[in-house]
Amino acid sequence: MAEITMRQAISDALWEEMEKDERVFIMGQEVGVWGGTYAVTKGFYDHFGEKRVRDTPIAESAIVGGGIGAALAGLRPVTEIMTINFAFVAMDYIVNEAPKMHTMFGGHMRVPLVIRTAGGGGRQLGATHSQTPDAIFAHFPGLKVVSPGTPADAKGLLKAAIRDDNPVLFIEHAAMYQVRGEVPEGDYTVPIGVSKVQREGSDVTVVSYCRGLQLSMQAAQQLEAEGISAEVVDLRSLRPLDMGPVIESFKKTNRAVVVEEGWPSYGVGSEVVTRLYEEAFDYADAPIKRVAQKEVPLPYNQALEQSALPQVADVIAAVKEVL
Amino acid sequence: MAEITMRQAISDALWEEMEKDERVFIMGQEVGVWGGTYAVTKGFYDHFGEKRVRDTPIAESAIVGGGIGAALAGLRPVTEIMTINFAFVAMDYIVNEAPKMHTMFGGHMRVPLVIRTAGGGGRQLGATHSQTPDAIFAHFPGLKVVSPGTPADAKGLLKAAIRDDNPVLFIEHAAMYQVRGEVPEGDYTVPIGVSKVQREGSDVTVVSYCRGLQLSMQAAQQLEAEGISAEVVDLRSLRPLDMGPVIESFKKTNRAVVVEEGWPSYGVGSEVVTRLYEEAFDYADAPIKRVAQKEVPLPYNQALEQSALPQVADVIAAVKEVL
Amino acid sequence: MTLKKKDHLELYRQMVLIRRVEERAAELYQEGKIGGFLHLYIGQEAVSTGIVSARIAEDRVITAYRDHGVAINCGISAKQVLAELLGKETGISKGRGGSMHMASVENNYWGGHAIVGAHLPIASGMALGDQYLGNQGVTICMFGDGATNIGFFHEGVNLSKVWNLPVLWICENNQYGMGTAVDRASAVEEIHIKAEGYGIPHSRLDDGMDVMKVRSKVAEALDFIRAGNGPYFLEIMTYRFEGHSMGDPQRYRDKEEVTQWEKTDPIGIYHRYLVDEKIASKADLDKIEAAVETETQEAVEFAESSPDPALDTLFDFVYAEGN
Amino acid sequence: MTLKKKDHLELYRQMVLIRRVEERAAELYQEGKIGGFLHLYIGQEAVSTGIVSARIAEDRVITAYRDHGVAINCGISAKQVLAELLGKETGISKGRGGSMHMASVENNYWGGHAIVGAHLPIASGMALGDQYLGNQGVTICMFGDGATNIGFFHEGVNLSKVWNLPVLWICENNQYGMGTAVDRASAVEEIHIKAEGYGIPHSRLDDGMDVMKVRSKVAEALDFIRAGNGPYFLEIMTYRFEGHSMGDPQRYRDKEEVTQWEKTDPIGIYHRYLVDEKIASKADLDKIEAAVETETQEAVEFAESSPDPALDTLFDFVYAEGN
Ligand SMILES: Cc1ncc(C[n+]2csc(CCOP(=O)(O)OP(=O)(O)O)c2C)c(N)n1
Ligand SMILES: Cc1ncc(C[n+]2csc(CCOP(=O)(O)OP(=O)(O)O)c2C)c(N)n1
Ligand SMILES: [Mg+2]
Ligand SMILES: [Mg+2]
Repeated sequence: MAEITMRQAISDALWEEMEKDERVFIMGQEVGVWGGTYAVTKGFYDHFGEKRVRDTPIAESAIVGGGIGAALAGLRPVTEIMTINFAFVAMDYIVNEAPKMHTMFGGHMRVPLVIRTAGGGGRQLGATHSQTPDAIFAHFPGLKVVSPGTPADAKGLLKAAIRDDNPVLFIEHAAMYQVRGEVPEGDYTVPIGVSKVQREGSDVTVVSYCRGLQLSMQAAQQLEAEGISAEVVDLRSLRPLDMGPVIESFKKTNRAVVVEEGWPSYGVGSEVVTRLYEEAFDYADAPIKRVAQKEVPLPYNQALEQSALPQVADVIAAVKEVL
Repeated sequence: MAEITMRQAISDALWEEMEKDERVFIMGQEVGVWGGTYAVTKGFYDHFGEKRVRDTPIAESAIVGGGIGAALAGLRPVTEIMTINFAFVAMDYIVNEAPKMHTMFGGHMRVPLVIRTAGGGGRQLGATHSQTPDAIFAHFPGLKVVSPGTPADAKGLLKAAIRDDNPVLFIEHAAMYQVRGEVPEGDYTVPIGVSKVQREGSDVTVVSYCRGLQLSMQAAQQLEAEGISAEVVDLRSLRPLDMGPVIESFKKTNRAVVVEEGWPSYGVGSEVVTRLYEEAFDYADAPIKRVAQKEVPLPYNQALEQSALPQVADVIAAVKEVL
Repeated sequence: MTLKKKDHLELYRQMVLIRRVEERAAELYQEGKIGGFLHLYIGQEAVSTGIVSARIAEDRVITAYRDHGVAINCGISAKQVLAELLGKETGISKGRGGSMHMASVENNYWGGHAIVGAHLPIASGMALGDQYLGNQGVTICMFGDGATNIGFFHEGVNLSKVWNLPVLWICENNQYGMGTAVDRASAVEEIHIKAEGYGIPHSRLDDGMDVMKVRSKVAEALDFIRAGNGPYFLEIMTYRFEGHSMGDPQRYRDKEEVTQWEKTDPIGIYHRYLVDEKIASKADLDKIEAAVETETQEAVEFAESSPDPALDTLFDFVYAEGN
Repeated sequence: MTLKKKDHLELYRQMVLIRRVEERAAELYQEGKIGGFLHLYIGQEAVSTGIVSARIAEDRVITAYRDHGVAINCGISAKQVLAELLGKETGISKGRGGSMHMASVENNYWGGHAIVGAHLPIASGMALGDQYLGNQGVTICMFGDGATNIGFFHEGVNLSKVWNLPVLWICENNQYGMGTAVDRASAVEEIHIKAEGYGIPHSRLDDGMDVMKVRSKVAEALDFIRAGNGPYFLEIMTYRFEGHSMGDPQRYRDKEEVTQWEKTDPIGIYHRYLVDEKIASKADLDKIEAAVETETQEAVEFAESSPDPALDTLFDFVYAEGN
């Protein structure tokens, strides 16, 4: 196992899948000559050429809509929406076209499409550019929504997404490209829709994904020093949402905290909390807590922004409250 | 109090506000010559003229974006998106422009904008045209989201929305325009962000809104015949979400069912359930249940579609399970 | 590609079949056997028939929700169309899609799309697929006049020229988008002028009621594109004799205008042409009409006697399996 | 509106002030005192200065995220700009907006918008407001070449012509959208040709480095619009000397191209013009430069010594109060 960054892991997944399958190609703003806004596709344009690494106009609907068309025509497009904040511009395609086609046409059409995008706040980009609205995409059946928290999962899940015959929204975090982690050698996939215990523990279950996972792991480490043993479960996919490992952990610890970076209302935490009670009501020894972003559009000012974003300390405080 | 239809109530609210305030005008597809796809603005074009009842191109971004601009310029536009399914096309304006402007520019700008739209399934319109994705809009702070379940509330809430200095998404239900109800005489508003007990009861709390309210009221009536007393709480607004009356009722009944027409995952029910446990964990005598749509894009076939939509019988069954 | 007598008879047959099937559909709608929206193509049959007659098998066809005509031209049987309208398992989309969503991948016919303009970027994507794979096909994308005002149009058409994709853009200008006349929604009344903004060669066919004119104009355009010249933009003038969908009050046009246009019935025009040019005798055509009558009747019976999809298939096709 | 000497000096002052403020901003960014994105306007100063100098107070101005120049031209002080860049309470947007979001309602300057193209429909809406209210103002909407490929552009511009709104559309063609050259993203290289598709009169100013040429061209266009002729479309050729934002690797253009363009520095051109035409002496201009130097220095000090917004103001301005 080599230790690489999230950026490298995602880049490797793309590279390997493109080498393996001629039908896989990349299309999005600045993916080519520029090398990717987050440098994920650096070197791709020179290696694969402009046919397979396609810079597009600033036209998110044409990117995802075009991706759907290319998928219908037999290709396996990896489209890129520069940040998830621009996904609203292509919203109709992401939630109302791609996820409906297979079923609406009675199974005749398949849309093997990946939509990569980067979300998250904390970079002082202001209200329109700092969102984590993952939950709203996960609301729609027919779409798969994946958001990895470690390099190993990022690589394996992206490969699985590219090989999947359904549209997959793949949400990265713009502030996590430098995060390092061990990644298995060789070709492997991580199944979409399978949650994973990323850290074992016995006192409390902390459920999270993506950047929330990072916060949760750091919190767990600090809690350990205080003698509190937190089990951290990583959802990895928001749809399909695999509650199995979460429920199992909760039945053991009887206490839970759900951590997400986005707003709490109608968010990821609410869904997880609701399902926990639905499936393990009798195991709850204390009210389950949510840790999330304050309910404000994120401000530019750094201190204000950070005060609105969930912090490791918030996770620790929540854990202590449920104990 | 006169008994009128939902259609009439909404139409009256628009008419009265337009008579009262020259700055109020309507803009959307087929609102003028046609008289509104759901005949809500029938007669408006002849009475108010084309300046104030504006037919637009099929260009949802221009409708909502144009509405934002007109609001900034001092008008109070009531824009119309024919159905909520087309709101995805204007998504950026609804969730990423209108709700951010006041705060992002430090309080200098105000966006007194209403976006009226009709949602819901059950009319055999197929997967792309039958959705109830209300929750995804309610995820965004800065926006207000209202969805009335009775003619009286529809009229009062729409007037409140038009007089509000913030962007308000006003979600009607395409299958409820014929629903009748008592409406107070004269000018009145219903405050946005205030839930209401629509039916008193003592055994179980049924929480809902819009079409779900209809199902819940019918279920409550049938349950009464069986000696079960259901209290029905109507959220009316999804943001701000007023949990007060819900919690109060739950503390009395200790059992709850949340009913919504949309998909359960990352939906309205999850939020309500989560907050109920957060604020009244100790009062729960049984796991709270959700009643919602099956997790499929709605099919055209009527029987299939109805099997996917929540029914009165589902509400009754859920109530019996929590008792 | 000069047409033999049998080819002419086949085109005549298609036009009459479309007409009969839709007339029966309108009746079945009135009887409550068809639900949702039903957008009739009556009056426009020469357009789709002329277009599809000019394509080779490799050419993809994609259109909007007014799709029964194209569906039949592309080879979907009257049985499959009517069964779909009745929501039956034997329908082309297995009862999932209804009127607006008919497609047949094996016939290279890609639907039937209900969100106005959304299929244009998809068309560019399909053409990209063909270009990428080295296929010979042209993607023929049909859309209404109203659709040319939405952003999707702009993004899809621009992309086709930037990448020199083999797309034939065909605007069916039937002079209204629902109740809105072209000049009330579009800044230019001659829609093909919009192609100037994309550097795409364009023209208008003033008489879209004559199937032979449509056919030859389209054949020319396809040759141009197939020769590697990139996209072409064709506007075809036509008229719909019926309302936008069932139950259209048609306040936006007077009876006289409709009556005037009905004099240019495309079936009548073709009939006269075939007889006048002595291509076919009246008896030949009578025979076809009789056969179509029988075929339609049988199709209605087939549709009515077909089973609904089983309720336990609700979750079929939400996700594609395997890959 | 011939300019007096003092007017010329004021314009020169503005251009130099924009330049100095941005140069300091770049330094402050390197020092880590400015976060997020910082899009410099260096090289394009003649464009906004010429435009704003030609407007009357009733004319609204709205632009994209590359907005420091316009902000200063419209009367936002260097202090307010720099304080905003530093996220301070004294910034024009109270530290909420940052570089991309500066507006001043009292100066009829409406921002600063970060979603590419999204402000175009908003501009049409503002012009609608003026038309509706009988105001004399024209809305001047500036946007980049890249922005003309997104659907928002199409919808906003079309609407302006359909309703004959007083909008002056100005495309600042700086030849790249991020790293994508115009011809790699737009089907037409001369952007103003796009106006053909909307029946809007249009032209291109080849030399956007000369503030006097910009001014006179814009004045002409404003007169045309104010005379009731509806919208006008103007393309102005220019060049940005710096990267798209800070940290742009600039792989998409060679140094030589930049060097070539730097020879046409708009400040140098104006300087030469003023001296050659004997409008001002070199000493006059030196004095201005010195004054600007001081002003900028004071503004930096003001910004640095200003307080951050108090943390307890986080929820201010999420919703507008009263109405
Ligand atoms: C994005 C979107 N907005 C609105 C609608 C509602 N709608 C359906 S058809 C239609 C008119 C389309 O007119 P046109 O493109 O001219 O096609 P025609 O119906 O004349 O064939 C409208 C507004 C829709 N389906 N999608
Ligand atoms: C909808 C959307 N897509 C992508 C972006 C990212 N982005 C920001 S600026 C930019 C380039 C815009 O180019 P242009 O319009 O030419 O303006 P310029 O930067 O040259 O002034 C892009 C792609 C965005 N902000 N919004
Ligand atoms: Mg039409
Ligand atoms: Mg540019």
